[in-house]
Amino acid sequence: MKAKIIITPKKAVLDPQGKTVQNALEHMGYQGIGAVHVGKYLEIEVTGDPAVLQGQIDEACRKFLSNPVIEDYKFQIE
Amino acid sequence: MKAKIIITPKKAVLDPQGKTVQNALEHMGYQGIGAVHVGKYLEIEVTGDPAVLQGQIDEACRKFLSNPVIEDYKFQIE
Amino acid sequence: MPDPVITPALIKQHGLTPEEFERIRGILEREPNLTELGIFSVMWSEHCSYKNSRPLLKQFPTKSPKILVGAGEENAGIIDIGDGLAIAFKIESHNHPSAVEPFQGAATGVGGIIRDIFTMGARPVCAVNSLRFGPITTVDGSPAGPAVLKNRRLFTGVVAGIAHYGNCFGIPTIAGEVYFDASYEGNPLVNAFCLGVLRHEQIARGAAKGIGNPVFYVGPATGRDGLAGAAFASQDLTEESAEQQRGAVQVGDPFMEKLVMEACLELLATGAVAGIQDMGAAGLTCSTCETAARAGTGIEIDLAKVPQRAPNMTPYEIMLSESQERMLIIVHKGREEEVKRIFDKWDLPWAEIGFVTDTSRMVVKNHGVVVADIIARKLADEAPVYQREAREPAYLAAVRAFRLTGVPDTTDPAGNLNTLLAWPTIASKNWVYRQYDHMVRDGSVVCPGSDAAVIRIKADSLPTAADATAAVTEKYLALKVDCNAVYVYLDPYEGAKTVVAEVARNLACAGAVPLGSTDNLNYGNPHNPEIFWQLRESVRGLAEACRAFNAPVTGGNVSLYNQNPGGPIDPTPTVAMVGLVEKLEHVTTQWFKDAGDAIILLGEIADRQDPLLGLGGSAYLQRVHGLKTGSPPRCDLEREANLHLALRGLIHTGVVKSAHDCSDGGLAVALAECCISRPIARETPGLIGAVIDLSGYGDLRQDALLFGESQGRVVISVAPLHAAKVIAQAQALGVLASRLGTVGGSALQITTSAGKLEGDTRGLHDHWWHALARAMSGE
Amino acid sequence: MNFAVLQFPASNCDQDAVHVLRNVLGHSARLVWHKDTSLGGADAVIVPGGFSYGDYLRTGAIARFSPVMQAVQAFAAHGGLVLGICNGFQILCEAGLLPGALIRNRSLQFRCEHIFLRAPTPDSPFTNRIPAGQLLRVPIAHGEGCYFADDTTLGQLRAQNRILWQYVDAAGQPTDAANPNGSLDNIAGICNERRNVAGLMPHPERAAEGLLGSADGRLIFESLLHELTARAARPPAA
Ligand SMILES: Nc1ncnc2c1ncn2[C@@H]1O[C@H](COP(=O)(O)OP(=O)(O)O)[C@@H](O)[C@H]1O
Ligand SMILES: [Mg+2]
Repeated sequence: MKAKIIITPKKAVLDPQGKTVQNALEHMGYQGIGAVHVGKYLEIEVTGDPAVLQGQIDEACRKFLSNPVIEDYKFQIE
Repeated sequence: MKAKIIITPKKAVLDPQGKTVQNALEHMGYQGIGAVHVGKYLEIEVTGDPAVLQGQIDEACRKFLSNPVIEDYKFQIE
Repeated sequence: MPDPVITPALIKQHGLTPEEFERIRGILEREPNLTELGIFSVMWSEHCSYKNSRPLLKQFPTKSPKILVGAGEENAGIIDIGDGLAIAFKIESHNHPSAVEPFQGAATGVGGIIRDIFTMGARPVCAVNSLRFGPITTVDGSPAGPAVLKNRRLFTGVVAGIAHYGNCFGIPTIAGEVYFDASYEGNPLVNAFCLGVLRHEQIARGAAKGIGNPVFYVGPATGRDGLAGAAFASQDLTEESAEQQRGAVQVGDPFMEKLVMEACLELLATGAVAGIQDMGAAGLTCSTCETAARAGTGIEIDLAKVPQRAPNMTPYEIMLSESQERMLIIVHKGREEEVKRIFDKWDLPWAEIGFVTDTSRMVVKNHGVVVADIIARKLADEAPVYQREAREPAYLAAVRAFRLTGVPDTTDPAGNLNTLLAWPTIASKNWVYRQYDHMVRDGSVVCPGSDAAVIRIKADSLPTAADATAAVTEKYLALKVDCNAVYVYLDPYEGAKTVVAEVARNLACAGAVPLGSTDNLNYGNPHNPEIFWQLRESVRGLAEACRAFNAPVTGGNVSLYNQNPGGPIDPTPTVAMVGLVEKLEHVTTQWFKDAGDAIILLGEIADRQDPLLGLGGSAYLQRVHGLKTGSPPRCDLEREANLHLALRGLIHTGVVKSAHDCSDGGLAVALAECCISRPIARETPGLIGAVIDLSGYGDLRQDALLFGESQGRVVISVAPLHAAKVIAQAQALGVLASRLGTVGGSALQITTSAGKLEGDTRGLHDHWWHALARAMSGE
Repeated sequence: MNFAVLQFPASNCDQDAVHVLRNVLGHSARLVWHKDTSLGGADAVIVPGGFSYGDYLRTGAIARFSPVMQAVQAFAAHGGLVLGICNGFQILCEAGLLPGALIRNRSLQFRCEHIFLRAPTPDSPFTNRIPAGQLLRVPIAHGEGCYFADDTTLGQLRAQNRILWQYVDAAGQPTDAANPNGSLDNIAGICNERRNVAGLMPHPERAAEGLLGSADGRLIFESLLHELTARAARPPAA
């Protein structure tokens, strides 16, 4: 199985990287581009009981993989 | 609409960050952890004709948002 | 949304006392609204008003013929360095934000101090940092518990944050210091320093001059970041206060800052700017009311014109936001087009948000409706000032009574030396400074790793000038920041003098004469009389010492309320000093150069009048005996100043090949560092041994002789044929000098009356160089 | 000679390159703004270090799309000499002027320190003045300097002698300990097939004056000047 985790900057927090990418896309002539947010994507190969894993990955996300002060996370185990 | 883009390091490319996260998770006592890969996640607010957008985002991914030498990408517009 | 009623609870929440609130009513001659309450609360926070420390700061020497802009006048002081050139420098703390979010907290600390410098019209050319954390190792080598792990995380985050901001901005981070002590657990200290260079005629002022002049805002849009950060910095760090702040973490954007800096310097060169100020602590509030107060004018802005990142921001939020990388610029009327052209060239967001008035009031409107109206000068300059109660701390009685009688002399000096070299506080800080770009801008003559860093100032160090052809004489500046807070804890007055003495000594070792200094007073809660006593006594010591070394204070920062549930931090007045090295040939480094050179100690081998022989508060007592007590080494300012003078005199004669002062870890550690600290390349240290004979000092305890930290000592090396002459010259200058031994071989050998200490340089280097990396990887 | 030194918004080694070319080597050097479309008749181009556009997304990713890079592409296509230093190397790789990519250091940390470089071949406009076997002591300062290329590319680089600089230890050996970032083959710098475009992560411009601790980096600029002089002496191709 794989745990697929998406970590994104919190909405209220400045995302200079997203802003810069947005500017660059507009500069390159892409139309209809709005706000851009740049986050992280993690893929973890896991084995074990899905229910247990669910709790473990959630804990790992909260305590270690994301920075709860400035980031949100969500994940899926498939 | 949002374009959600996932960019991952190619398998052949060294992913020290993935390795470090894996080691740390094992160190913290998590069980059943296999290989970890760390990539990027981008969310772009877009407006326009979905079919056109599809082509545009694909091009932006190929030419700009990812580097084909080291990265793969996939995306979805929702 | 209607304004909430101003209740006593709301007043308290804003960190204002009932008396302060009365004073506000008096100034306004009416009730304040919420926005005004917020404005007063940040302006009257300790961070902005120095209400608890101002009377003490008056003791600092702040004048010298070289000072062009003095302490307190502007965002940073300015000192003449000759040939029409000048420097601006300042240190500032970002302690509480770094406790909450170490990476961004430290990064924005660097960003903030860089803005303070280019606001003065100077081009920032180097950065320095002073850091403190709880221990990152366990005493007995047992596996790290949660506290140690947390300290490591904070350390990692802070260093990465400083590296991120400074490296991307393109400023060399060229010196610093790092200490580890349990008192900083949960309340790390992050003090960031920046120095910039400019021509005398390029000094810019933070004054809103010229009635009718337009006021521009430049930089990224305002968000809810760091809401009331200044107030946050001015209260105890608690779980609740940290939690509040978490919602509003400031994120730094060094790329944006680089653009803002280049644009501002380019703009200043046009002469279109009447006044300029960064939006630092208290953002728009502080910059508008201070510029008006300085110029004796008024200012009117409309918040609807301020670029906003989040929808529905209230006037309160906009005025108190601490979004980073923003500047306020007052432009000569009629020159708006030039301003816009430059901002557009750098793709910067900007807005014209108001104008200068003759009302002496700060008037803030929102869509034309007045939301705040305050006499600027009263807000900026009439904060209450408190004379706090002071009481000598109870622990000092035991500290003074401490004697060495219960401490057996060492039986394993070689083992002790290795232990000390690997102690994180003493160990090489390469794990830190190799993460910093310390060479960008082609000026790093002496990189981190020697006593003081030396940087070259050349034509492109300066801001763009109207007359770009004017020749520039190259200059060499030495810099260092220091503070042995354990000394200050054990004796605030004497310890504080030592702080200044050590930093000045480091400059002297590099061959520099002090130009000036800047200090950051990091203390616990001043409402505690014992802490206020620490503050008062140490400021007295700092002031006296800065006078003694002719290093007037050009500005600084006060950070109080550094406490965690475990208690206050050790009193930590960090002092950064800048000196001038007159000629390139005078630049001196700390490591031994050639086999055969004579090793000479300047100063007395130990302070025999000190009952603890320099071991009080020493690294040795702390690390080897687990004792953080005893009166710290005494600091004789006159002697110390004379030593620096003599050392520089010898350096000027061209015979001194290396100079290194004795500080943490004493003579043995200093000698070891002379043998192992020369960097050549990655994985290739420049190692050279030394043979030392201390057998003539049999009257001293071994531990005191080797590891005592008596002040006023410097180890130099000279070619053998100069040795006798150098000793005679030093003595003629009133400084004791004695030959200790000879450079050479592959080991450091120290013979004492009790035996021989021998350490292979490879082994010593390994302990010292890799200690931090090992600690951080949990080895 | 006339050098064009590109200036992106967050270039920060641009002044350093100009300083060395002008004040140390006595040539003329001009900053060329990223929005410019012409190189102003320069004899050679330096793409300097820095963080171009904050290095957001990927190092050099945004810079390669700037107008000035079109001019550099054309200049290189005509055989003009282009040297990318640090961020400049990253930009040239992103732009496809050099093969491969530079990824995060394996330590995951930024590294600033002196390293030793070896130039395996004098056969390039960038190494022709480096005496065989001489090690250059030059600083690095980067967070993403780990050179990566697929096996085919790497094979070509080796076979065609296009690895121009390698990280080595004091004995000249490309050991793992001497490798500051995990680069394949200890690669510090390479050139293109035509040998007119090169990039390297270390900073020769920070090692061009004795007072900064090393003047070894000058050899790289002197190589470039040597080639330019030779080209100037050659009759223009028909
Ligand atoms: N945080 C830091 N950033 C940059 N350089 C540092 C830092 N900490 C220590 N250094 C450098 O390491 C060397 C030793 O520092 P330190 O132990 O404070 O010296 P000293 O014993 O003379 O006070 C100095 O060159 C100093 O500038
Ligand atoms: Mg020192």
